[in-house]
Amino acid sequence: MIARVIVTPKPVVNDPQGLTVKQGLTSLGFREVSDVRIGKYIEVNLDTSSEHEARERVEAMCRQLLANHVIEDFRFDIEPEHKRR
Amino acid sequence: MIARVIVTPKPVVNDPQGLTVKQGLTSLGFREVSDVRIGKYIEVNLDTSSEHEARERVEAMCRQLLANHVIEDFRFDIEPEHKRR
Amino acid sequence: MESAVKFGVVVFPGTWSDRDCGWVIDQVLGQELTYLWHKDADLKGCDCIILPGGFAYGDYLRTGAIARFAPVMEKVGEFADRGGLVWGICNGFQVLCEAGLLPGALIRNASLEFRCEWTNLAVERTDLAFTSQCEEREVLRVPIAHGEGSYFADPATLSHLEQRGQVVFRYCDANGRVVPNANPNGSLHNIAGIVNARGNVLGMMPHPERCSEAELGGTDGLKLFRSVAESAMKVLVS
Amino acid sequence: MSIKSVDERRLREVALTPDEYRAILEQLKRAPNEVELGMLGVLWSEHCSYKSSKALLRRLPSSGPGVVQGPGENAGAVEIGDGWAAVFKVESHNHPSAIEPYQGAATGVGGIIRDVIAMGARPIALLNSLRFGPMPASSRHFEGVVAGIGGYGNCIGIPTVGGEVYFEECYANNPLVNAMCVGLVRTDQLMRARAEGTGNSLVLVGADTGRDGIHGASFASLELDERSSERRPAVQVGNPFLEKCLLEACMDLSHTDAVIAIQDLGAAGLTSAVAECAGRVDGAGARIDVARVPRRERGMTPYDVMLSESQERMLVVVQRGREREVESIFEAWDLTSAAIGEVTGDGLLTVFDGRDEVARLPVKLLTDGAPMRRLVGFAPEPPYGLDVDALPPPADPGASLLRLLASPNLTSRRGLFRRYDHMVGDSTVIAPGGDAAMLRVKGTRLGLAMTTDCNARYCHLDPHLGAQLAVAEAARNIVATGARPLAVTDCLNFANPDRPEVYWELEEAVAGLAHACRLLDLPVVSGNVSLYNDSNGESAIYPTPVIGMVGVIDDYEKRLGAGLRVEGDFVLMIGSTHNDLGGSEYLKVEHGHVAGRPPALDLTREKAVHRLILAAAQSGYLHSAHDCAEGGMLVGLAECCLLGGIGVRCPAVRPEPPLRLDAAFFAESPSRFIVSAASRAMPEMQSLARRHNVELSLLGLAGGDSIEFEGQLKVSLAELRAAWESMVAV
Ligand SMILES: Nc1ncnc2c1ncn2[C@@H]1O[C@H](COP(=O)(O)OP(=O)(O)O)[C@@H](O)[C@H]1O
Ligand SMILES: [Mg+2]
Repeated sequence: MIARVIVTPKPVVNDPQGLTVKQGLTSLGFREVSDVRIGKYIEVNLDTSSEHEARERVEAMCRQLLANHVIEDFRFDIEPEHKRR
Repeated sequence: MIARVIVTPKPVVNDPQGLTVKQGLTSLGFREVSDVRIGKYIEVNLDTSSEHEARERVEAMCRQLLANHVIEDFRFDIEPEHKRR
Repeated sequence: MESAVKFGVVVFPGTWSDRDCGWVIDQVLGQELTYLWHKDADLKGCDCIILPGGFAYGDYLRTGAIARFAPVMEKVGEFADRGGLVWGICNGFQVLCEAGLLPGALIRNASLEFRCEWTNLAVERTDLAFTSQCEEREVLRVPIAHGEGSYFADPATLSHLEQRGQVVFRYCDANGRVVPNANPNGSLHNIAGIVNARGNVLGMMPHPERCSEAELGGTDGLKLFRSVAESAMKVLVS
Repeated sequence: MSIKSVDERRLREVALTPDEYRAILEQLKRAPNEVELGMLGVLWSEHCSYKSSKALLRRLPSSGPGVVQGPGENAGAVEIGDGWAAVFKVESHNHPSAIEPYQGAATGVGGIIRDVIAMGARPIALLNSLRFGPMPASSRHFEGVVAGIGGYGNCIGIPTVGGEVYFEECYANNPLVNAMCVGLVRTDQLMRARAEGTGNSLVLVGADTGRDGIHGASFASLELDERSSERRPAVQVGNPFLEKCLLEACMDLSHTDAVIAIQDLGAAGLTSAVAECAGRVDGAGARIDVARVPRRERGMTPYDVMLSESQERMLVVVQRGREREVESIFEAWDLTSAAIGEVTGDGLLTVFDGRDEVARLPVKLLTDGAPMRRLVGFAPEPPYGLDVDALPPPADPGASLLRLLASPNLTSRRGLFRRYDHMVGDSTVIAPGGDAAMLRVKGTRLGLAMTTDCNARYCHLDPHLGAQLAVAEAARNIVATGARPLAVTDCLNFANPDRPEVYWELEEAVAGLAHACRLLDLPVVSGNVSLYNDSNGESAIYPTPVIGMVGVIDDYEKRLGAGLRVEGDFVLMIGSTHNDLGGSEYLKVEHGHVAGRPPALDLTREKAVHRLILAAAQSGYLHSAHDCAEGGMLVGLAECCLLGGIGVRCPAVRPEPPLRLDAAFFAESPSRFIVSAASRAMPEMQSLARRHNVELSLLGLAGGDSIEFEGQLKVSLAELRAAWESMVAV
């Protein structure tokens, strides 16, 4: 199983990195960019055969370690095949 | 339009952060984790109506700024609606 | 000194070694100093351009990623193409790699920690404008201060660098032995600094401007500044 | 009008008591509206109004010949010579760090830097004082805080040169994060955050305002409880890059005389910044328009804008008509600035949202209106209970030494401070790792020494004496570098003062602090108070009055390090040792007690010892000097050896009764130094010691690669180092 986890700063939380990258893009001429938010992408490979179980475990990983629930949200999807996109 | 960009370290590049997170997960009892890779997730909002154009522009942003081709790969998808998942 | 060498120190938003480099050039070495603003589109006739340490644009996204697009960088690129001396220190090295003026990239330290400590550097090239005052295989004591200084290049690039002798500094122990223990950040081949093929663009993670006066713990860094001053002077005179 | 006009839930939300609300009604002669209530709530919070501690703080000596700015401004300032002043302050960020360790610590650093900038000074150094529960249970707090401090300081490019960290049970739920910043300014360019001149413009600069940390100040004034998690959206995320730009732009402002004052936005955001700035000038008021405040989020109300604690913002008072000049300085740094209002002469803070008036309050009501709380102190049963005579003698002092060096409170901090850039600025002439740090003042021969100190175990056992010992130890650390102690900043970290035994601790500690500062001629020029450091009314922290101190040496070439430098040097103990095992690290590590009376302190003797060390340093007799404190003589000596890479050979210690052998090795008697000097300097040293009436005794000779006390112990430096550096790997 492979889990693809995306961790993003909560919408109300300040994202200095996103702000700075937005300014960078604008000054490169990408004026159509109205907003940038930056988060983390985490790919977790699991030796499990049950998708249901994997889902529960990854949810627990996110709560305990991968995301900082004070300032971040997370979401993930699980793919049974170990194929990289 | 909203572009969701994922930037990952190339497979040949060491990912000490991924290793550390893997160890962290293992010590928390997630022994089924066989590998962790960590990358970036970048959400770019664009004021464009053409998906085709957005695609070209985001590709250019990635090449120029969002990813460093020496150490990173990128991929993205574009969603016409400005709805957050 | 009649034909003082003119150093240009680039200031990006978020740069902080600008004033330290400036202090050494101006107060310790007594050479001419100009600060170049990142928005400048003119290098003001400088003989050596220094891209100093710091966190340009916060180093957000990736170190040096946004800074390389500053207006001044276009001129720095042209200057380098003409053979002008360009010296990237710490963040400056990261900017040079991002800008493609040097090969490879600097990634997160293997320890995942920022490291501020003294290191030893084996000098592998003394024929460069930056190192002419050093001796063959000399060991310099120079501090580092970075979180992302682990040098990476793909195997082809790396062997290219090695074959052409473009590695200028390697982390070593006090006796000059290049051993894994002396590597503070996980750099491939213990690389601390490299030069381009032509020999006029140097990038290094350690901070020579922090060890150019005895009261700061050492003066080895001054050798590099002196080297530049001397060799640039030679060019000027000839 | 009655209290009924507002419901209790709302009052709790703004952290006002019914009594305080009544006081508002009385003084205002009407009911405040929502926005006004919010503004009063934050400014009347403990964090901003000091309502429980102000009366006590008045007891601290705050003036002296060198003081150019005492308490009351954003930071204090003292003259250090050659026309320079050192500007400094320490501040707590305990509550935010308990919730979100990385960002809490990072924004704590960012906040204290802005206080120094507001004085017109360039920040040159950062220090901190940290307390955690034991490891590894507290590693989330520890790792996050350390990373946050480094993350902010390293990025902004101000060296983190000192600090302290202790691990004790009582901090497990209430970690302490105190940050100190030191800056330099020409004495005649010191700025004060006073809104002078009716009609002058108020310009807001820096980050856009978001809904960050609304009610943060009130939050810092409450105990942590389960409900704390509900307040979590209040967490602020720091942007050190933006603050770096802000810092440089503010430095550039000194080139123009168009700027009257700079005030940082910290706790209670815009409300506090505008009110404080106006409150410092008699009769001054301000009119501002929240519609002109640049925002990060849509849909923010005037309430949100007035209470937001978004970081990296400054308020600048600009001469009317010269706003463009100032704006262009900010523009060069790509900073957004906005003229949001002006100074008035009506003593009112009036807030508009476009054309609508949304609040109108007397400035003095905001800044000085909060009723001071009269609390009662009640001494608890003293927790001494130590029968020293019952302690068995050390079976193997060498083994005890190794265990002490490896104890988390005494191990080398190298693993920590190498994560902080402590060299940027090319001024650090004494790096972290010894006693105080020292920075040279470029362009002069001056060296500025700085330190933070507090042994909270002593304060727990006896707050009055503990606070004095903290001042004495800080001073000793400064003196060990050869510098003269000049002035103090303090951060009073205590539990809930509504509990009589806690308020008693606070009273006692402040009294001890005042006494020691008076006797050592050290004015307290700034500080901070952090109360309610307990969770659910339990697990109160030890009283922790952290002392930040600066000192100066006229010629930094004469500075002293702690490490032995020359083989064959005489290694001397200055001062005398008593059976001071109470509260010691030895007692805790070897016998498992936190008990006894803290070491007795004689401030007159302390001062004499300082004079002796300074005279010897000035005359060049000393090769090194080290404060002898926690862990006692053996630990101090081991540190001298390890820092210098040189061992020491000593004759056996034969203590004269009633001095015990364990005390000779491990007692933490204050007013002692371990110094080294060449043999030829010995006659001078002896006569100096006689002249100052201070004991001097020979410990041994520097040399070899072990610590040896003949027939008593012999431990190699390699073994000592392995124990001492056991923390490096955490
Ligand atoms: N324990 C203390 N000792 C001395 N001065 C203090 C103490 N606590 C607070 N002060 C002074 O009271 C004033 C208000 O402090 P504070 O609200 O922390 O300031 P700021 O809003 O600038 O952060 C400051 O001048 C500060 O130096
Ligand atoms: Mg302030």
